[in-house]
Amino acid sequence: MIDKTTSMREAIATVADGARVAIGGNTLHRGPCAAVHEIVRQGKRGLEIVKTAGAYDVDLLAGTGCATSASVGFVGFETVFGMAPGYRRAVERGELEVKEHACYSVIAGLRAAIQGVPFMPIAGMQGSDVPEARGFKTVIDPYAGQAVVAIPALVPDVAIIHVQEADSVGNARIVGTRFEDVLMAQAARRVIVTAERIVDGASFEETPELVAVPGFMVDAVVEAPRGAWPCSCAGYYDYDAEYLADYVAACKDEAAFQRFVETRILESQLVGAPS
Amino acid sequence: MIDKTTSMREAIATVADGARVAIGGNTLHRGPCAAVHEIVRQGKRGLEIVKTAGAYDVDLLAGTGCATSASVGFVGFETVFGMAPGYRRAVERGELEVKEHACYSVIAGLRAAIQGVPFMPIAGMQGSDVPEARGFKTVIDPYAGQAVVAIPALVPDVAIIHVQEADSVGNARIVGTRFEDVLMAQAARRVIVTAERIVDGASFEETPELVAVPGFMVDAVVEAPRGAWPCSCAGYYDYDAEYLADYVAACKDEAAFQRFVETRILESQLVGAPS
Amino acid sequence: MIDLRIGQQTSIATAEATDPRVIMVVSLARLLRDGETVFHGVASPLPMVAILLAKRLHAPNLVYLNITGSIDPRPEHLPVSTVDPSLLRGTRALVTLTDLFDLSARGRLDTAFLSGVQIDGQGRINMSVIGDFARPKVRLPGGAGSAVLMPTARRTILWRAKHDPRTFVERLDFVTAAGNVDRVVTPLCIFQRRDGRLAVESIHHGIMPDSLRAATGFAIEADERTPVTPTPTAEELSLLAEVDPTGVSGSEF
Amino acid sequence: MIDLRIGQQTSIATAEATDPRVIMVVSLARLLRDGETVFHGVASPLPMVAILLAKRLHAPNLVYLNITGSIDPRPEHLPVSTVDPSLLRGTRALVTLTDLFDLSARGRLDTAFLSGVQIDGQGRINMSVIGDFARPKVRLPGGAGSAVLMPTARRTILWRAKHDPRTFVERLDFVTAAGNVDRVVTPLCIFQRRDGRLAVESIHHGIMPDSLRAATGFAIEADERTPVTPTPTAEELSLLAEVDPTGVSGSEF
Repeated sequence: MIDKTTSMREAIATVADGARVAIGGNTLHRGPCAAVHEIVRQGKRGLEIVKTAGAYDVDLLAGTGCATSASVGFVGFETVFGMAPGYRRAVERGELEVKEHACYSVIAGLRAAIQGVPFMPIAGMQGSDVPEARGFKTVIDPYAGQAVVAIPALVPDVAIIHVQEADSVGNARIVGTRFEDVLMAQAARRVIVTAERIVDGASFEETPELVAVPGFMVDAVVEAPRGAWPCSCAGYYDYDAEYLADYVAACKDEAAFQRFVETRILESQLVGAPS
Repeated sequence: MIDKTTSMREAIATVADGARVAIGGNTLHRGPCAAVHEIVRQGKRGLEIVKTAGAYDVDLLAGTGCATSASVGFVGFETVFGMAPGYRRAVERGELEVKEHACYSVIAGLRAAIQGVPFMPIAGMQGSDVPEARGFKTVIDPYAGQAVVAIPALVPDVAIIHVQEADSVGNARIVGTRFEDVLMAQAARRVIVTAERIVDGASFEETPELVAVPGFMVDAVVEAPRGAWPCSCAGYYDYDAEYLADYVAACKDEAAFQRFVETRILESQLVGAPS
Repeated sequence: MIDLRIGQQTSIATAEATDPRVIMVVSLARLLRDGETVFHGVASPLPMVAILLAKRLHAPNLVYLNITGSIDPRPEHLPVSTVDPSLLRGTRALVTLTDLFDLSARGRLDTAFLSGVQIDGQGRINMSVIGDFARPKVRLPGGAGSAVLMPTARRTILWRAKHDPRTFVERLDFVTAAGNVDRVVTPLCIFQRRDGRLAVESIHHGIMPDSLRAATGFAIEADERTPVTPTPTAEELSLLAEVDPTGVSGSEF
Repeated sequence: MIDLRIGQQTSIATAEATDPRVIMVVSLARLLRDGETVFHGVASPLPMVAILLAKRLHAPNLVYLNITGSIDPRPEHLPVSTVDPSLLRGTRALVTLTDLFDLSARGRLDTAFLSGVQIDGQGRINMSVIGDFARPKVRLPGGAGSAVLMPTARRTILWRAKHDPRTFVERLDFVTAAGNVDRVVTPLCIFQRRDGRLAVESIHHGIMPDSLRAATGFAIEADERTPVTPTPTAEELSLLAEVDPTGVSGSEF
């Protein structure tokens, strides 16, 4: 297969304004944050974020105005730092449309995309205002006649995931929890993999079972050491509580937030850039 | 968790006549044949077999009259030994009902069972006589209005899979191809795992990613060395071409088939039995 | 459970038996049964500690499930983030969040722990918005898996580290999820759902019935005859101190 | 492809360029394109060898997919069973059969190899029954993935090692699958589907047009002006001998 390694700048340059972007990881863990920072640097606009449970990544893309809608089940810094301030402000100002989901309905939409069907029936949702608020329709089971909620296919234009190891053709190894990264990679039209390390793929031949995403489903591979920072990356580093505390604190005031983005993100070293 | 190890006899004794039995593996590979032999020994009746692509296992259960129906996409010995003689005879005599499937519709039925929904929409099937022959209905996508084939949930009463390694609480490692074993284990009401070796589960802690079926989804674990024989078991042994040639030859004549079952299966050493 | 304040790490390991944090985590643990499958999601320190405590107390065969996909992990240090890789330690298998939702969807998840920023008298929750959905006064984090888990899990145990009329309300601004709620554990009491309504099962030590009523936005019955939540035993306290020495469960308060 | 006889292992490695087995496997290989995703299922020695040959000839970046879930394997010895673990060797990742069907279902599988015991003039196949479906005269193996792959894969290449009027029929006893058939390769010719009908694209060396018509149960046009299938080149022959030294592709005949 062909070498798919590229720079973070070039990989993110392929993400169009208005794209539906699926972001791997979960809350404070293994989000592709170096790629998210590059999205902010390139000043993308009109993005729709797809994620089950987001935190810093979704908050930053909302707070900087890169994202104008989000199909998400949860956005928050858990009990560590509480609510997502940039996300809150953007939604409360009407600058970000929340396409409210249960995490499982995000998964159902991705499954429909993966399986090439227009919708996925889903258990649950009874008594919730979410289906009505979202316009989720029901279908009648043609066998027993029961009504079931149908989640429309959710096809990301691009999925961006950060993994521990990848080879140059895109075979991607995830150590520990895979979250929804594999579903996102299968459902999306294009897949960008950022990796702590790019390794010789021959080393994967002994236990191919450990490769989460096969290279032929991947379009671009970027070496991005600490590419999940300030999220954790299992086996590599914990989330950066100090940085995140500064971020959340800065969000309380708009000027402080702008200053934080300028000094801590835009001017900081481009992770994964060609040196 | 509780120790779930038991003997093959006791494990298979829990399989009721008339049960819907999902059988792991594919064609000549990693079928749980020791368990299938025990099913024949115990003279089960009225079983419905669920498998995407079967060979010796389905053929033997059909030929011995243990199975009276089969939800399958393919049954044959590939180009190695051609058509499945016991299966053919049973169907042509009207003793076995074939619930014809595409392999993918077996998967779709299992997915519906796993996801707790009554049906699974499936791409494809256009122009095929299978949906009409099987009474597969269509549903209308409530969003774009297109018709899509709906496969009813397929819930096995029991799934029987053979793996290379398991621990005493049922964590099951599959080396190489997993086939539909994991789907079957999730979809079934009960799960029986037979394993080449029962190992100390602590050895799984280093790379839990390699465990295909978690113990809490498993009901019984049987140590069955060569438990896939005469199928292959990746990393352990190839399929037994000589035995299978004898089997296929014996099937050509009914008396020879009975003699073969008596001498080569019923009287042979019970794999995994308590010594 | 979401808290606007940064979770403080005050240790409850040394706290008294009457400390509401201790009563909450012990009460949650007591509700769990041996051998059942139990799941908690993001932002769930109290359930995490309660599950680990229950396994030490009376439910050694409880199957502990969480978003990391680990099964019965043995974390070396308890994380404040309940999706933390430290919850992978000691697991022998890894499933995905999808597998866990599927498990619940097909009726195989016994107990799900969930919370709500607002909880009404039917035990329904709001995790979505304060005010109008389209243009909210306060955008909340969202319900995560609750809209699916509450109707499909065999039972849901709700908990909330805050008990005031803005939390326990007569009317939710938005129904994020509804379903098989069994109990609701708060710093003041334990609610049990009976005939579709939350009723006070027991009131915690030192809480006055009228202050409980005043703190609850929907009508409840509570008087001097209302049972008092059994005080945590010495064994429960010492095992809690072992399970949560750094007081992670206190981070919700 | 299913054969009632036990597959014989006669080596085609040393066979002549005009041997129909050689023409078939080389013709199948020539149809494949560099960089495309290609899948074969069970009982598919000819496609297996054709794919491996194409990767050596003109399609090094072709993505070779099969039921073992391996990707671009480098088998040490070619198996007769095309689901054999020997097809795992050299793969860097493992997918499942489910993943491969999904890939096709969402329009990402470029080429699927399928076969039929009966094939009609529209390129539809029967792998299910001879005679009545409910009570067949002959129960066939079944269509495996074909009912889903034929309509969803971008193109299907059919092959059949037997070409007679009982195989290429006017009317199928049962339509197991129909769909995006592009070519049909047989020991006598190559059909191309044009306007929904199979037309003779080329006739193999030494085959008489009238014997081809006689061997085909549906109406076709074939005369002396019908192009002859290009004879395998020396390079194709030598690489075929390297790829399939034991003549596994001969097992279908």
